[in-house]
Amino acid sequence: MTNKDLVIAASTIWVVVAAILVMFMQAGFAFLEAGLTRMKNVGHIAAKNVLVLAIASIVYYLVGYGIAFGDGGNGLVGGSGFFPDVDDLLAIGTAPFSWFSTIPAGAGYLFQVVFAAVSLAIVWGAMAERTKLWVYFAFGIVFTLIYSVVSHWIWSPDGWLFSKGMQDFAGSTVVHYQGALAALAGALLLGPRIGKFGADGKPNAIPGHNMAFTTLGVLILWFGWFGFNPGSTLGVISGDKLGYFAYVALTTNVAAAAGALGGLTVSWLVIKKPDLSMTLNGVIAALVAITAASGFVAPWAAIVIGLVAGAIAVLGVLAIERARVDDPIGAVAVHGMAGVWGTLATGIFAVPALAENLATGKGGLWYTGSFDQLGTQALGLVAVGAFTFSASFGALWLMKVTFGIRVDAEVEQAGLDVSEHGMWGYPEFYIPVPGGYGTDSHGHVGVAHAPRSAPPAAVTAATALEPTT
Amino acid sequence: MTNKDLVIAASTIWVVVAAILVMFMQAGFAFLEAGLTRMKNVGHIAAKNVLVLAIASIVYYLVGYGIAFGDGGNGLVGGSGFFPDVDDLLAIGTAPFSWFSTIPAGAGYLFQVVFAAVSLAIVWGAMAERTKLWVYFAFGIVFTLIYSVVSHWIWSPDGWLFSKGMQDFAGSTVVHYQGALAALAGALLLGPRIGKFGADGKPNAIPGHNMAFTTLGVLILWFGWFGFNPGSTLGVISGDKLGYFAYVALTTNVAAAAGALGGLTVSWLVIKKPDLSMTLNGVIAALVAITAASGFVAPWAAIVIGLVAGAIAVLGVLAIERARVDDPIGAVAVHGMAGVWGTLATGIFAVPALAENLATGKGGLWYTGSFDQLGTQALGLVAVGAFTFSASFGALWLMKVTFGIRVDAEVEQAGLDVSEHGMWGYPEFYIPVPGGYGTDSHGHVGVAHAPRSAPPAAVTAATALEPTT
Amino acid sequence: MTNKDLVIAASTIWVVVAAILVMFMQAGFAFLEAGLTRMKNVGHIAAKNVLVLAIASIVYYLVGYGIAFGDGGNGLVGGSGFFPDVDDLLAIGTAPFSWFSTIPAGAGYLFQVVFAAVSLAIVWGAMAERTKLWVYFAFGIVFTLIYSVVSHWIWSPDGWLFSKGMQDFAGSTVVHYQGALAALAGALLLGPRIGKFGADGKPNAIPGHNMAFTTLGVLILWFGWFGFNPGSTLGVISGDKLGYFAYVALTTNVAAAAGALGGLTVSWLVIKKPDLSMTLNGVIAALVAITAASGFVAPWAAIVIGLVAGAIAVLGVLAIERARVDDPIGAVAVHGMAGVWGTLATGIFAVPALAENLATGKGGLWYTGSFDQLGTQALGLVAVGAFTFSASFGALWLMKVTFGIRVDAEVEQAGLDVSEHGMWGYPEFYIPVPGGYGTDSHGHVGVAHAPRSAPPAAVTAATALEPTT
Amino acid sequence: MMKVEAIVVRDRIETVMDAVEDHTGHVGVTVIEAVGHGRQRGITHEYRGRIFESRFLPKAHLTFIVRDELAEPVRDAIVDAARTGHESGDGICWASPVFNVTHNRTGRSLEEVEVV
Amino acid sequence: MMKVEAIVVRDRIETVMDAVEDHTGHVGVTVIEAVGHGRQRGITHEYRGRIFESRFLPKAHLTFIVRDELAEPVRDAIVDAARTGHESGDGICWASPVFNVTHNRTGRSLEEVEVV
Amino acid sequence: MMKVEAIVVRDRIETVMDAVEDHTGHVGVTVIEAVGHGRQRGITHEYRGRIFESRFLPKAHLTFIVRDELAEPVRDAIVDAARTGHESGDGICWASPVFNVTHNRTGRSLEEVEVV
Ligand SMILES: Nc1ncnc2c1ncn2[C@@H]1O[C@H](COP(=O)(O)OP(=O)(O)O)[C@@H](O)[C@H]1O
Ligand SMILES: Nc1ncnc2c1ncn2[C@@H]1O[C@H](COP(=O)(O)OP(=O)(O)O)[C@@H](O)[C@H]1O
Ligand SMILES: Nc1ncnc2c1ncn2[C@@H]1O[C@H](COP(=O)(O)OP(=O)(O)O)[C@@H](O)[C@H]1O
Repeated sequence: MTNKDLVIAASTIWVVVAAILVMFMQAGFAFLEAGLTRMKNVGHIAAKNVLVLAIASIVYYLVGYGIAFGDGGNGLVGGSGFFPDVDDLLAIGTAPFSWFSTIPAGAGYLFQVVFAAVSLAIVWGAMAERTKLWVYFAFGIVFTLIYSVVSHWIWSPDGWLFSKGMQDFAGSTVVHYQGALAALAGALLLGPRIGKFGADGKPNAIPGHNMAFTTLGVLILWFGWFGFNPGSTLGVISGDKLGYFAYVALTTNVAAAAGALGGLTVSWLVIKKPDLSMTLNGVIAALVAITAASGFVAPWAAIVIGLVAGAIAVLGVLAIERARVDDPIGAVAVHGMAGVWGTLATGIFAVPALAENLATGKGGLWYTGSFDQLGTQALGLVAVGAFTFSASFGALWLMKVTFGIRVDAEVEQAGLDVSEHGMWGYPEFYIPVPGGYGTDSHGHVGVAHAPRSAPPAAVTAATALEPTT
Repeated sequence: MTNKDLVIAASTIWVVVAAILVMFMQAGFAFLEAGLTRMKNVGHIAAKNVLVLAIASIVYYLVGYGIAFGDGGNGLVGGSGFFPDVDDLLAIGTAPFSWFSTIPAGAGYLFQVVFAAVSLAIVWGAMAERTKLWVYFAFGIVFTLIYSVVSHWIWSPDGWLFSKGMQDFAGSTVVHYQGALAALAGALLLGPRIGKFGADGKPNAIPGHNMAFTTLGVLILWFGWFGFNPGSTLGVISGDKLGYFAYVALTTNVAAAAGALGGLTVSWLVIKKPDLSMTLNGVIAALVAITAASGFVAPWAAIVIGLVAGAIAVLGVLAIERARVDDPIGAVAVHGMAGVWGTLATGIFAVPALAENLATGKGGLWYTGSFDQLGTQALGLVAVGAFTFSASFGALWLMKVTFGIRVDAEVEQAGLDVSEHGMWGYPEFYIPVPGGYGTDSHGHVGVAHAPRSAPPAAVTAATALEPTT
Repeated sequence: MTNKDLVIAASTIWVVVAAILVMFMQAGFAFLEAGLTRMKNVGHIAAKNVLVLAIASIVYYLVGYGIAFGDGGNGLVGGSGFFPDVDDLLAIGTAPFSWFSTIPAGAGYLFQVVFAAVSLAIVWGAMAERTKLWVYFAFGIVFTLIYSVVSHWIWSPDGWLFSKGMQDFAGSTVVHYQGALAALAGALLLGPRIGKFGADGKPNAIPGHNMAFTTLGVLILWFGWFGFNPGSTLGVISGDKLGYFAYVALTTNVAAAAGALGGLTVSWLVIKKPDLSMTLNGVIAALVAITAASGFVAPWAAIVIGLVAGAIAVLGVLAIERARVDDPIGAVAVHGMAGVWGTLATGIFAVPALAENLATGKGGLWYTGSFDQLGTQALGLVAVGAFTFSASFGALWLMKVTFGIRVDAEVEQAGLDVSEHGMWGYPEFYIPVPGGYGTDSHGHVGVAHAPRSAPPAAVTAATALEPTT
Repeated sequence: MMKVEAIVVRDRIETVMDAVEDHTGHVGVTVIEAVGHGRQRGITHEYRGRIFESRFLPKAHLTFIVRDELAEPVRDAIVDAARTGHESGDGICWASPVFNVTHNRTGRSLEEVEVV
Repeated sequence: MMKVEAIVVRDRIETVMDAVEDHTGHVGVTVIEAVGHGRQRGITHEYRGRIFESRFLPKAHLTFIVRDELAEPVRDAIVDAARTGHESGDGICWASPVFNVTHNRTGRSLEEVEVV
Repeated sequence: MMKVEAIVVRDRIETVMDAVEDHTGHVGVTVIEAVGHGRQRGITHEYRGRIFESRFLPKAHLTFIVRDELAEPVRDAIVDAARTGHESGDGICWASPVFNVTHNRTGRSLEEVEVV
């Protein structure tokens, strides 16, 4: 094998491993979100992330990859590589995905599709516990397309924001901010969960049901983020820096650490308790913020970015709640606000030499005294904000006025697990399962649970038709 | 270092990483299975996978690896490499494991042993919630040997099915179908769980106790499968395709995605609900099916294979239940039927150029119009089916008639955690733990649970002998 | 790229992947520990591992890395590399971290910091369920410094124990024994949990609340340990052995397997039940023991080391309890005793050729008949034991006499989740959450839980100040 | 004194308590989780095409120990407040005399304590 | 009317309910989880060589509000159906008069409602 | 026979049982989880700066079926043992006559069984 081939082989190992780590972030989101919501929805919330990954995988294979990275498009959208076949995917650095020259195009698909799936996973956080099942499919497809377009703008060499030198190393804007914009659109159109705000408009606490799950989710995400950011080097050498991904992993790690400390401290100051869910959200916010910056900044700046992001997680969640928006997971604050912060912070703290080495934009305000890069970053945020929010809002609005996007009150009260899927996520706590908890000589007398007089349509439809003998 | 050494170094990284991912699939099985069974057995079901890995690791080191891949055997069984020592394991491409020429023999052990452990993990799915503990050890050893023999047939260059050109890229037949055959033998010999079938023979639903756990299990398995299939390239170059493992990861991913959608859709059509456990099982079935095919087929075929497998998961589970076999996890359908489908589908959809590049068999029916490859695949299924089922059935039957393989009814009712291991998996829901849930001012009045008049022998034996003061 | 560069690239991939695996061990500890403790503390116990990682990451970046590996120090402590900047971290084999010559210094940080975090995670196991929150921060910082000093002694080429040829491949002494020494100091200074020992001094069982969590923790740790030990090769070639990390993974795997079987068997013999928590702890003990030995011993010796360690886990836990020390997780036995065993076992079973190849120490007693290496190992244990135990005890003692390290009895009774963090980890089991379990038509009547007459200061402080309307 | 007991649907617990306090001034109730089977004969539920039947629906059991003259007003307050407008399942309510009602903290008769 | 209460082992709940309905025609019961301590003094349990003792065994508490003349037949049906054949732990059963039994949904006396 | 019922705080359950057995010799009790609302009007609780209020505190409901002459001594034992010294929440205790008390296992009157 030639040395050139060996570099490709090594780069492919790294990128595929990174993609696998990012794929696993779906388990992180599943448990972060399941832990922050209620028992009656646990199966729905967790398993939804399997659907997210499934939908993104298929749609991105069929059209998304071509839209984002296919050769021969323009500044707005890619132009080939739809339904790629075996040869297209084995090719390295040639059409239709000639941008991927250090890895086979198939590895490029793998790495990019898991990013699309992460962005899609974020969307549902703010829409949790009250969205109809069909919306996951319909909007999942729409959003994967929106996502692919924006990722073309910023990451494809043909993209218009790429040409302007926008710095978004691994997607604070592309992945997180976009996901949060759609999440916000969804939360606004859905309205708050029953019981979230009192008659007087005062918010009620609806604490998540399982802090261990949330912790697992956060640690899986931290783990997966070592694929997310360092994998975005797309190879073992970046400019003239060998093993640059290790450096990116370092900035990612210290930022996440600072986010935990920031979230904890600020929650202690503001709400007088070292709140666990906020500390954990601080980690995620910091990881979101460092995502754009991880390849561009010095370690000290990464710590600053993480600390501020940790504070944003706390204050943002409270501010969103004060604005009467019900975002069960805190997606808008943690992915949206921290995504904006990370994108701007890159424009502030980018080290000139690192930007040059990556051949993307220039040094930030701190080093150069120039607002150039910060301006580019802001332009990107505005453009993406306008496009993604309006497209998402429009699509969801259309769905709302046609078939409806919110479940009936009875379904919401009973929980999505039993209403939408026909069975609780923790059945033994709700009904007498043969030989299960609460039957025979076990712990409790199980009771059959169901809305009493007005069972959700979905439940009765299924049960009424069947003879019960 | 020479370029040849560098290729070995890179290949070893890839294969070891893949092996580690596959090892982690034990956590996937632990949570898939624990989630699909009852609270009273949760510790037993989960922790059993640690035993599975332990038994397979030791037995495979001692004899399995030699049976499967040791030099100097015949078409049926390997002939050396038992109890390999330091030098045997550091060697690359020389005796006693000369088949492993791109990686050290120690890396070969690591990659192969985790496959054996996966196959063994599958066995217990259909035997869950009623099997005696000693059977895990006794049959664990027997099955590891059976497995090693069949893996020799298909994957060793000396194996008789290998010489016939059977295509089983990562083991739809070797790993999954075999595991399911033993699982079926076990389920038949054990009989159904108490309460599974009514007096009239009608099946009762015994839903699993934790859909979040099942989701975690599935996502871990999906994650681990990126080691399972792509790792089976055993290196960074396959024929003349550089980084071919990335392509294998791609077919694996789209198949799994299609499996989720297939399982969801078919369950929605057939049982009128988008059942979560069936959707999740659809993913596993698809991954099982694409396992044989992943290196041989085009992406579109991978999607087809996944969709069909998703349907098989739903219909298979229902069919097995209708046949009065109690398979708590759905192992027979998900690993057995989907394993058969995957093996045959490879004979249908194998792309001639890919088969040629891998130097294994030829193109499938779809491309060549020839039934040759399909015939080889079918032959393999029949041979493995006959051998593994009869050997497993025989061994388990012998165990049944000698010491018994099923726990007493009281033990089953009380649950395996307390009866076999002396403590519940969730003690605070069953008994008053000092300072725990239900004591002092906490949530509930704890109650000591135990079968009333006829406590399981194991429980009383331990308690009766001890003074209680 | 030159071949030398390619070796660096490959080594960096391997070491970074290994570091990521080790980082994920925090999730393993989180679930191992959460599973072995009570429901009322679950959030605190799990999320604490996020703090551990955060504190270690920042402190190690600021000073720890320099203390441990910075150039220009002496036998006791490193001398440069504090607050390293971009160039320091991108450098390969030059100041201030010239010891890392096969990977960039940034990769070295990443790999070393996750080890520091593992050691710190161990500390809290024995101190679980009763330690004040501020101690995590204060002692977390202190311990990271202690750890860095000892890791300099044994792993830096300047270290005095390194020069003596002490063999501690991946840290049975550096990481595990040290963590356990601090854990023991903490457990002694804290005293037992309320209810652990009766008035007559007889220990009460306080079983952990979730065996599934514990199993997940153990499987994650086993998984992560494939980064821990094999990653400690720090590259793709060790001496003249290509892909030596695969061999290290093999010894690690068979030892862990033997530990499971050892723990199970011994618990069956000693306490008459195949106890799950002890079987699982057997795996950890074996992994701890093989950590020092993994690069030095033959597979058969790895199995012996694992079996003995499994027995140590059981007998050690019982002995510690008999000594009236309350160690909820078994950290002292599993990390301390097994760490000592592993360190000594290396001095017994080290294969001369492997020691020579690694250029560290010499062959063990078994092969050479000489007590030399064993003596060096014992010296290391005594020195580290004296230093780490007294430093930890001193620091914790100071904290105890100044601000106090143990929570009030009311706080401990109510649980750390609600008292320290303001919310239970499983709120729906304790209080009526809007729309949650136990409200409306759901399973149970929720009750507000709180200590009745003497609510913990922390709880009332927060609630009393707020108007309740 | 009189013990007034009631079986009500769970989401009416607080409504009933409030009604009793508002209409009669009585404070003090003990609530127990219950499941009931009445004319409304339970529910069926489906999973994987299989039917789950349960003969029980979740209810709460309320106990009010009240002065004799309050028994009827308390009963009336309960019955009104427990009514949900659904077709069935609202439960029942009854009274019975109890003796020696003692307040644990003070060891005195509850009637005396309440008057104070 | 009469209130017939019974403490039974949990897996006899449905058997007892069915026996009451079959033998007396009475429908309507409220079930509460209970734990009991009687002549059978609880169980011991072992973990890691340590003994767990519990003085309680799981039971269920059943309440039937029945017409006066049904009190005895209902009692008989319960006692027979609650018997498990085990050596102990089958529980007890008793009756007491209750007054003002009201049906929450209709606000009428339960006796009237039942007749209808 | 008499039924003596008591509402007590949960950590006094065993103390009360022991007191009853020690002072009166009576064995046999059924315990039910309850939540109560009395003069002590519940607790508040905070999370993320929001207040959670609960009007209920956890209690246990104890039922002792005793021979008539034991009703008063049992009551006294309960009241004494239930007293925690806290400012409120210790609960109450009362008695009422019950009839036809039957022992399920033997089908005989409980009084007879107990004498044996
Ligand atoms: N005779 C009875 N004895 C005890 N509990 C009863 C009786 N009748 C009704 N209940 C309780 O009241 C609840 C509601 O009764 P149900 O007959 O469903 O009301 P409705 O007549 O309004 O339909 C039942 O679930 C049960 O708990
Ligand atoms: N005197 C009593 N008062 C209240 N409950 C009682 C009484 N006697 C028995 N019980 C209840 O009945 C259950 C069974 O009583 P037990 O004495 O074990 O029955 P047996 O006499 O058949 O052994 C007890 O667990 C308790 O719940
Ligand atoms: N009138 C009543 N009816 C029913 N239960 C009552 C009544 N009064 C008190 N209780 C029960 O007793 C418990 C303690 O009562 P509380 O008024 O708090 O006691 P204290 O007077 O000692 O403060 C309550 O939580 C409730 O369960």
